[in-house]
Amino acid sequence: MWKWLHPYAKPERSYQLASTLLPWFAISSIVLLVIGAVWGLAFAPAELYQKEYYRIIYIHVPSATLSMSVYMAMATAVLISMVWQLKLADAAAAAMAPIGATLTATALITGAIWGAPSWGTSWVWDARLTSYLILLFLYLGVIALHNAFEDKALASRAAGILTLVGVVNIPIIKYSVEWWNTLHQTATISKLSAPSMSSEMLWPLLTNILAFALMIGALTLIRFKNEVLARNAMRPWVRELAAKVGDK
Amino acid sequence: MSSLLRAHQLTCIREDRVLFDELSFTVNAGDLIQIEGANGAGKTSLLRLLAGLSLPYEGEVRYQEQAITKCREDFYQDLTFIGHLAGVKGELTAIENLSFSLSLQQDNTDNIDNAIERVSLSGFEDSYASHLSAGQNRRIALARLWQSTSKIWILDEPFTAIDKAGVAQLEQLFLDHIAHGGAIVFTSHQELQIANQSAQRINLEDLI
Amino acid sequence: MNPRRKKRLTIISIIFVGFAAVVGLVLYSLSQNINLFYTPHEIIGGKEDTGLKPVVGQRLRIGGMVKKGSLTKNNENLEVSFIVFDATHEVTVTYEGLLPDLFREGQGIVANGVLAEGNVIVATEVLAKHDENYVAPEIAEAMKKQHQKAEKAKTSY
Amino acid sequence: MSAPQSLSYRQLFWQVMHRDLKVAVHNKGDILNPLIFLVIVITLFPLGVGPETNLLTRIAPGIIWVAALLSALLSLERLFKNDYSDGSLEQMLLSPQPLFIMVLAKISAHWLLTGLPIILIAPLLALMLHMEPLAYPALMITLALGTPVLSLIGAIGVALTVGLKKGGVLLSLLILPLYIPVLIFATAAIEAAALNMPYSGHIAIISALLVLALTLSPFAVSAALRVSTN
Amino acid sequence: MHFDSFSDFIAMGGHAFYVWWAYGITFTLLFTLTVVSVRRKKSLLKEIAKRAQHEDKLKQMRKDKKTNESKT
Repeated sequence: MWKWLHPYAKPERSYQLASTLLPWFAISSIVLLVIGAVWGLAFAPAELYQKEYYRIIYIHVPSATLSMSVYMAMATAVLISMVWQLKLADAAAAAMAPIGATLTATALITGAIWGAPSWGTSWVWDARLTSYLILLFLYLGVIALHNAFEDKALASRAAGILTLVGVVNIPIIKYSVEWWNTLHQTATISKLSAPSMSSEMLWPLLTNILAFALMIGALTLIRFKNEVLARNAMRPWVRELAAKVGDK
Repeated sequence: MSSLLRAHQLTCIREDRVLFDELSFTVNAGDLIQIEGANGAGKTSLLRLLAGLSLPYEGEVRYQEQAITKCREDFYQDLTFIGHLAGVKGELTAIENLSFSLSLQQDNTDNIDNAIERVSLSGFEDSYASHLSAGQNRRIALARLWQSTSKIWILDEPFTAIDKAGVAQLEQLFLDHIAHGGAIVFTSHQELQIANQSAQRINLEDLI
Repeated sequence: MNPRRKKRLTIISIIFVGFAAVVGLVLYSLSQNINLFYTPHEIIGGKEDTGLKPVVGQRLRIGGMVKKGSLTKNNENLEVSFIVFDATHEVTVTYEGLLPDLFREGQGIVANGVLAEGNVIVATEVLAKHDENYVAPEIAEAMKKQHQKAEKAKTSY
Repeated sequence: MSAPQSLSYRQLFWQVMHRDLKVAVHNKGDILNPLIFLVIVITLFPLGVGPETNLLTRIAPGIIWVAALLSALLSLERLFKNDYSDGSLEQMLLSPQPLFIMVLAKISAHWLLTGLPIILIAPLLALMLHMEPLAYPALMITLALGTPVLSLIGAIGVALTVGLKKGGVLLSLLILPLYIPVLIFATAAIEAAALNMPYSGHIAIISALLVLALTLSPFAVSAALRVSTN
Repeated sequence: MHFDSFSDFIAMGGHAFYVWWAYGITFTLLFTLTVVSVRRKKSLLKEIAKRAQHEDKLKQMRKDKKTNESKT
């Protein structure tokens, strides 16, 4: 696998690869986001008890599940960079942190807005919500560490250590609703064979999850390209790119 | 015979400035190498790279033909590094400082009075380092060289704040060390006798 | 033993022992059931393993289902009372204030309050607990009909 | 030249800890200040929320734990800062001995100097806040198990920020979120104890956190130190 | 289409406040992140170009110095 990957481990090649992939991700995610939003907001039926405001689920669930996936992806990238000394993995990890933080914030905010009418409170200090808040702080800590060090490689290694320490939190978030009696409900689509949701609601939800995933992919590519540029500022190929912009 | 320590195509970048690019050299037993260059040329950075305290942007440092990141324990067994900062605690006495740093380095702590005597600190053994002068603090740090069992010495400005007699003693120690199959990499701003006689020089400014 | 191998062996054994201990402790604590709320069964009968019952005047959180037809409203103020039940027991909850939107008979709730005499809980906050099921109204309707048909089919035998 | 003397891990641990304790004895302010801070914060509370006994009884566990947490944060910086600025940290990194043992020794010394005094003074503070007498054992147990966790987790944050000029604010951002679980389970345990309910489950979770921190933190700190002394 | 009219759609069965706030904040945040990320590339390249020019100037100066020295 290593040999096959090797050419892509060169910054310039991976920058080009990211550039060719980006439009596909960008276009498909925009299309699916529009479809998903319209489907979820206007076409999906109302829920039996929660009426119309259950529609928040179409953004709450994608941001929440994917913010955890982004964290795991970030931790994987850190691990790869530590084991194989692959600098590009550092760039990928650095690119993902702000995206994960934004999604976590979105999930918390939409959750609070949703909790107000349905539970009767925007916030309770139970296991799920608290551990999820810690996830947001972890993301912010990682971002802060990335910015604290002048040297990018150093910053990545420092942030990487915090990322790996924080992985402990992920299973706690995931299983908190099963381990403790929390106010938060258990997962809706944990069992694919028999999801606890009518199919007219499930399909738009799955569409939205896919749309968010593609959007995260596109954002990661954009930020990854930036990180590669910043980390290879002395390379001739970056200098050439910069010269073109400078001329304009 | 294989080299003791080898710098293999080291590239060092600090704050987006290239200090040196693809620098390679070997340190063999019996070598005395002086690193030269103006302030900010990267002398300290190079020494820290060689000691494995910082990682190069590219390239690697090898101890007995093995990357030092893969054989830290063996390498550090064989390395004595004295940096800019002496690593001497003001709250401890001279002798406590010395015996602690020796035991960290797994060096001999038996004949410790001898080392204290060699650096002319006899009578100050039980004084707190904070009560001693800068030069004396430096001597506490250097005292461990007399007890050192390691082959490779990496010394950043070892002669700073040391008086003439001290410099002469230290130079003699350097010569003894390389004569016994050791190797020394050091930086210095002072004009030294041994440097003229037996040292190889690496000038960082010539490389760019 | 060479230092490198000694170090590795130490690290591996520390990590192994550490994780085993963590797993053991977590499993133990889960068996202790640190509930963030009591069920009616536990308020009346005490916790299963220890038999300890909450005492009158204790602040607690209760969780359970609202019994159908038990909700009574006082028209003059916003005071309500209802019965919360689980598989075996039921307790009464009184509350003064606005109920959340999702609150309805047959639904799960969580209430914070103080235990008063006679297993009555004077709640200071009532929260509706939603389950993981989301159903479109038409489907619910259809399911009900299906159910009724099945019932009818049963009775016609 | 004689043969190198190899230290056993236990000897190394004692030596490093002994040295740290000796250094700390000379800087008495470093030990006393966090403790004085703790006492002052706790005396401020009755003044701030009013001396109503019932209210104080109810919030006592929370106050004591939050104060302990903040005073731990206050004392954390000196864990590696001095060693970093005088170069002795560098010497430790260059030792052929395993770094995680030395790190563990330093953390232990830190806990002996800051965590232990908190535990010793806690009954007095609890008395000042009219804490439920039933809850005293729980308070002591949670502090005994929890304060080492504070030192262990805190060390990771300090190790990451020791080379930075403005590490202070960043340190609290990195560490305080990781302290939340300890705080939650500790106060929950004390509250349960005050109501004469079993709290062994909470204690088990705090113990799990302690073991986890003991297992992971020395390695994370070692890695972090190698990064931040770069 | 679930709703009978556009105003029904906006009203969200009386819960317009919650639904639209949630969607609004989410998409504003994500949009901001996208814009910031895209803009970063331009500013980054400009920075790099500036630094490159600066370095070229330094190199030129050093070269001039050397040639002057060799002349004298």
